[in-house]
Amino acid sequence: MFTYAWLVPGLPLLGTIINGIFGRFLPRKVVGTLASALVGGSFLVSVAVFIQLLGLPEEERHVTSALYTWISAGNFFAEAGILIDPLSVFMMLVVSGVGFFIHVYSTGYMGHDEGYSRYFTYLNLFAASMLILVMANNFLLLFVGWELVGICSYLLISFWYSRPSAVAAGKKAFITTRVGDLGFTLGVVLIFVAFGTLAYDQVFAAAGEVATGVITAITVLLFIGAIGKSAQIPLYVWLPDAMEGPTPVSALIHAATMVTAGVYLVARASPLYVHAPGVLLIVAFVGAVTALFAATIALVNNDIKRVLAYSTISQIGLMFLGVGVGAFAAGLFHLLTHAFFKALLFLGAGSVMHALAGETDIRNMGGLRGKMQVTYWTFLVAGLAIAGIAPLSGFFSKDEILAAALTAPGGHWLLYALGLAASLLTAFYIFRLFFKAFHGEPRMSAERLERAHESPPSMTVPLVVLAIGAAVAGFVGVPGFLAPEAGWTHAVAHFLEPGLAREPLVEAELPPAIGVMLMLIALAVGIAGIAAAWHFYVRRPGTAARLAQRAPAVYNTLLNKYWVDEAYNALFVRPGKALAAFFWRGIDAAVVDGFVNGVARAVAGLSLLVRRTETGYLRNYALAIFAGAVVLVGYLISTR
Amino acid sequence: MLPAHYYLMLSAVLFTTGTLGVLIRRNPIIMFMSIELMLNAANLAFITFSRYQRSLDGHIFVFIIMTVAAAEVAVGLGIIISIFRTRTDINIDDLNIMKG
Amino acid sequence: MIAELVIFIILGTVAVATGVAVILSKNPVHAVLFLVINFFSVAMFYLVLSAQFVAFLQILVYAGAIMVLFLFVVMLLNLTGAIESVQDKLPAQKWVGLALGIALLLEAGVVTAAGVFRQVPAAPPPSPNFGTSAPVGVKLFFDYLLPFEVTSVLLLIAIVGSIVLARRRTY
Amino acid sequence: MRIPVDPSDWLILIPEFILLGTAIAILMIDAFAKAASDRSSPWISLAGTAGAIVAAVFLWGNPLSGFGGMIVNDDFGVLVSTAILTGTALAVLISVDYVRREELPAGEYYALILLSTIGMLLMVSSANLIMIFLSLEVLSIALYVLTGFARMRPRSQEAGMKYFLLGSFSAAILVYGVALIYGATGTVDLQSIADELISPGVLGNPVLLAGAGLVLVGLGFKVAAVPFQMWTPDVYEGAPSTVAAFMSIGSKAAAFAALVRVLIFAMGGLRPEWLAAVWVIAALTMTVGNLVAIAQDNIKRMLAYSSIAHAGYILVAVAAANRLGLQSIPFYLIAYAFMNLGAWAVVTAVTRKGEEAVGLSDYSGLFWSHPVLAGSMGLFMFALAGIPPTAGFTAKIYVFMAAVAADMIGLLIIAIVTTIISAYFYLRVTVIMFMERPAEPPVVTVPTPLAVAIAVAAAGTIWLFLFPGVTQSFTDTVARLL
Repeated sequence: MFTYAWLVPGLPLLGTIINGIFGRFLPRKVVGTLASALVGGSFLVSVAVFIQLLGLPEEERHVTSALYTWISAGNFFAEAGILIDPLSVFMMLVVSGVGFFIHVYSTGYMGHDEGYSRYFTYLNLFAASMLILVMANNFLLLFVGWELVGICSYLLISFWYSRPSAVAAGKKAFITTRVGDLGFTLGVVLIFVAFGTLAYDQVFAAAGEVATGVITAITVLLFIGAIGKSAQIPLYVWLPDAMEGPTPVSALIHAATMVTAGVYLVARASPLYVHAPGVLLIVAFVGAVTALFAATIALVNNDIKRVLAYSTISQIGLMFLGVGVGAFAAGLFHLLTHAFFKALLFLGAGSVMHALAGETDIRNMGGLRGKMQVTYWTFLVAGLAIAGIAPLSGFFSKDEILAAALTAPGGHWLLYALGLAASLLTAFYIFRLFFKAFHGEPRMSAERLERAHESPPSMTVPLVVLAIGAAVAGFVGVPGFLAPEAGWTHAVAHFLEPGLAREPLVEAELPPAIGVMLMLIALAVGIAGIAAAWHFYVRRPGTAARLAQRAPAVYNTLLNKYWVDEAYNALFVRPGKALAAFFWRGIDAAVVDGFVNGVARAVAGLSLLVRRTETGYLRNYALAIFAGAVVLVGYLISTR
Repeated sequence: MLPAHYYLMLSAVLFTTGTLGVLIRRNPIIMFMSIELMLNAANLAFITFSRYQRSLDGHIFVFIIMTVAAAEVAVGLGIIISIFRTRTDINIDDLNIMKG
Repeated sequence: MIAELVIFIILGTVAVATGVAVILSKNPVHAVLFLVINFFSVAMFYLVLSAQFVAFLQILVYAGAIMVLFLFVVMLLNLTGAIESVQDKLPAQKWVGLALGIALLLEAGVVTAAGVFRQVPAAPPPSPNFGTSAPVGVKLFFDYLLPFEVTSVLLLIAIVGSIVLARRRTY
Repeated sequence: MRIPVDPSDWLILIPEFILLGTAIAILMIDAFAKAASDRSSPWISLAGTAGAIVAAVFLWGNPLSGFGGMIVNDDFGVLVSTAILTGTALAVLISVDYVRREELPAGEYYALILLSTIGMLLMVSSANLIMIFLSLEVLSIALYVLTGFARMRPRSQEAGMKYFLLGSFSAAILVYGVALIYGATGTVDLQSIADELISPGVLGNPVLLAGAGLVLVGLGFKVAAVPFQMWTPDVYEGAPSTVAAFMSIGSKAAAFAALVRVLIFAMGGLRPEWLAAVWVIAALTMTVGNLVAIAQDNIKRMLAYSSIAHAGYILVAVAAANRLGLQSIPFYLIAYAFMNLGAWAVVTAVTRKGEEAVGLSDYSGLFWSHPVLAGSMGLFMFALAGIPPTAGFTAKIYVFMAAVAADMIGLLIIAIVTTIISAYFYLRVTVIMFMERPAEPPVVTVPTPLAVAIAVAAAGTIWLFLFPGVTQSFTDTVARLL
């Protein structure tokens, strides 16, 4: 089966080609079915690869298959090759599996969109790119996938081109992540400089022989790339805006592709990271702080999709917290469970919006429980999972991360505290969302309420399937102290560990007493959050408003997302604008805002400044040539 | 026989004169003549080197450069005529539609 | 030696003076004529440097044919009295150019003073017919046949090009 | 009797002779059967170019040198020639309808394109400074005429004048440099210069260094390196688009081949001296090209600045002067031929009132009326930005790795940062194509030859990403030059 592993990215790519060229001439049904079937096919191939991999003894679970020699020039060599090891198979399963359901869901959700075939072309390409990213056996091919994912996200976020906000959001996503890509590119180059190769095997084998300073630089640069792709502080600004894309795309970006790429990268490069413990600590702290920070913003936001977006930023932060303390398997475990419940949350949100003609403001919802039973219950499952209520999936994965944050050699009580606080807020904001959307009095217009309906089966079936996943996925990572005799505890960790750096960070099995205590704390925190939300929004719906009145400063700070966009504005945009306005004839309306905007404006201003050297006067040009000649000759004869 | 430096310095002066003509003058025909002056200076350098190395190669180069100059003149004057035939004032700085 | 120096000084003065006059003449016709004199004086140098064939080429082709073409164009465009417009749009150009020119001359001075020229030691005229048409012709058609052939392509381009540019028809 | 040259020497010139014969045939048909010529010229040119490509490929693998070492036919040369001929063929294809639409004289147009190509090919295989100068003039003089070809358009006139005067000026500087090199080494043959450099007295000779500097200026002008690049945007904007497309590949590729032969092959021994200079030029070229491109709202000028920027990247490979660098240059040029000509082909398709519509705003909404055309344009933009899955990505990776191998990390960082910046303005084009269609959209015509050219360019752009190895087997032997 391993020889056919290339089909995993190959099938969606085929879909891209077919739908890209002939999609316009094919009936909608064919387009959607084909796209979904191909991704489903790649999921089946992934499963087959997975089964075969399980059949191998643990130490042999590392197969590279080179398709062909891609670049070979002098001492620079790169294959178009696939690495099959537990980590990549794990990611293949997540990406193609969740991706498949999102494709199916899209056939319903996008059913009336005029860009149907274009949509599936992009969506297939997105899946294929992400699969290339996770299956590459060297950093160059990883980079190709990395860039392709960036392009696809840009294309899909700005899919509804006629909204200027969508175009701006797409551009913002592309350019912000490119800031991260700069770090990533430099990191890859530095790897080549330090190791003389880009193949994983050779790089990781030689990781111990390279100077610590170099390893530190490489890991920091790679992490900058991860920050950009995974929307962590300070490059998270693009993700909330990315909501401008169709909802299934958001689900795909958040759950299966794109944002998880950063976590994957750190896990993949774990043999390097273990040699740079200081960088791992940075990773952990960035993750923990992002987790808390984003969760606080999610508390007060009223846009259902934006709440989920901040929730993703927060959850990815938790994953980084996990990998940062050296619990790579725990971080990936959370990636898996998160894929289920976050996809489910998004698709549920999409279902709600579908029912309410695109409404996204939770202040205009409420009382939908009776109208859409399937959506209601599946959303509840997802909410409980993300809130960390036993025994749903999020409980186990989150607990594993928090436990590692406290007890792992790289852990710290502060990290644990941050993570725990984030968990509390998570439980609160997700149930705030849930209660406001499904409970209480309907706040939408009567006409809308009349029309609200459950979504078609193509949407509800994925919901149910994902709900089952979100409910039970946690059992693949039950901690050992709960069932000391069973052979299936820590299944994910045991499966993944051969592909990750083992030493020196893998935690020993916790003593049952401590393990259970931590579990109970996490559970208590989750329940407390839900209870608070219930108190505020169901029992006494006015409480939150009163709280806002009593502490307006806090509330407004949160509501305005800490004024980060505004601070970026003051620091970067205004000076940049002043500079640009000084030269620029008309201001480009479609330029992105925020931080990226500031950099772009500064560059544009510089551009206009340099542009003025092109005076149009031939004699000036001749003067430049002559000056160049004089300087060049002067320099050359001075080297003597 | 004089040292080669004499001729080379003369050639350098002529070359510099030519470049200054291109930079300073606004009449394209005179600018073009200044370029001829530069080529001429190069030719003088070639002949000088040829003489002091007792090799005929430099002579051939001069022959080739002259041919090139002739071709350049034919085309260059054609361009100048096609532009300035219709204009009263011949000023290179007027050609300034495109910039930036 | 002395005689050569005297010739050098006289011809050199003429060459430099006419060169400067070319770039300073207000009237294009004058510039053309100064350039012709400049070419003549350089041709004299060629003779001094034992390059008879090239010297005559210089006079026939350059000073003769090419400069006549220039003169013809100046007349055709009726530029005989044309004076460059009073206002220079690029006033700084002149001074920057001049400074760079001086810098280039300084560099040329450094190069000629410190440079090593490859030369055959104590060079008397190699043979009486050095630089006459016969050895130059042999050199041209044996060692430099290819460039010679390529010049024919060049001239073809020049012919086609000037026809295209000068043709009356509008398109 | 002594025979001037070995008859077999002429074999090296078969591609040039095919082109010359074709050009003369076109001129003859034009002279005696005007009507037939307008229709047949492009196809005859295309056949001639194809023949030349075949002949060039036949010369592959057996390095020849002829005319006393005046020209060489090595693998490096054949590869760069392939890039040039590819560019010519595609330029002819996109000219078919353009020339008709603009009512340019077809016979002379195609003949000059082919004659200029001869100069480019000769320049690539020149192993002698005089031949380099002569072939430079052959290609340039034809281009001067072609630039000013649309005589009734003031922009074309202005471009022709600027290109001609500045081109002659820089050529005169170059020829003075040749004179100085001749004075220092007693030869203009590149191999002999390389041999001379072994003797210690020559190495630090200021005459040689000054000569090298002046030659670098002349070639820097042709490749559009800063600060010799200023003509480029004006000339590309003013020249007929097809001509701009043609010269953006051909004259750049030819000049780079000459630059490699002069700097690396002949003067590799002087690398410690020239490295810093080329380093700075490359850095400036990448920075200025990409930076100013951002401020452009005319697509032709934007492509011109893009071409400046790409010259900067190739200069990085030149500065590296190692095996990888030498391999990457032909690859980069071939990749560039595909992606850049593709972009220019799209430019010629968009018109307004019979004129090219060159404003970026004219491209708004192109996707909705012409999805395939816009999609191709997007692909070419991504390629020029160096984003996968395109040849531009692979080409840049090659260059970056060459820089790594030469320990030029500073230059590498500049290259990477400018690449990231460049995404902005390439991306802008694709963004605009997805926007709303304007009230008065420009006319978009894609005749068959143009469509073929775009398809070939797009296919080449992707093909060279997937299988750069196809040219690798070729480029490996290039390293023989070192």
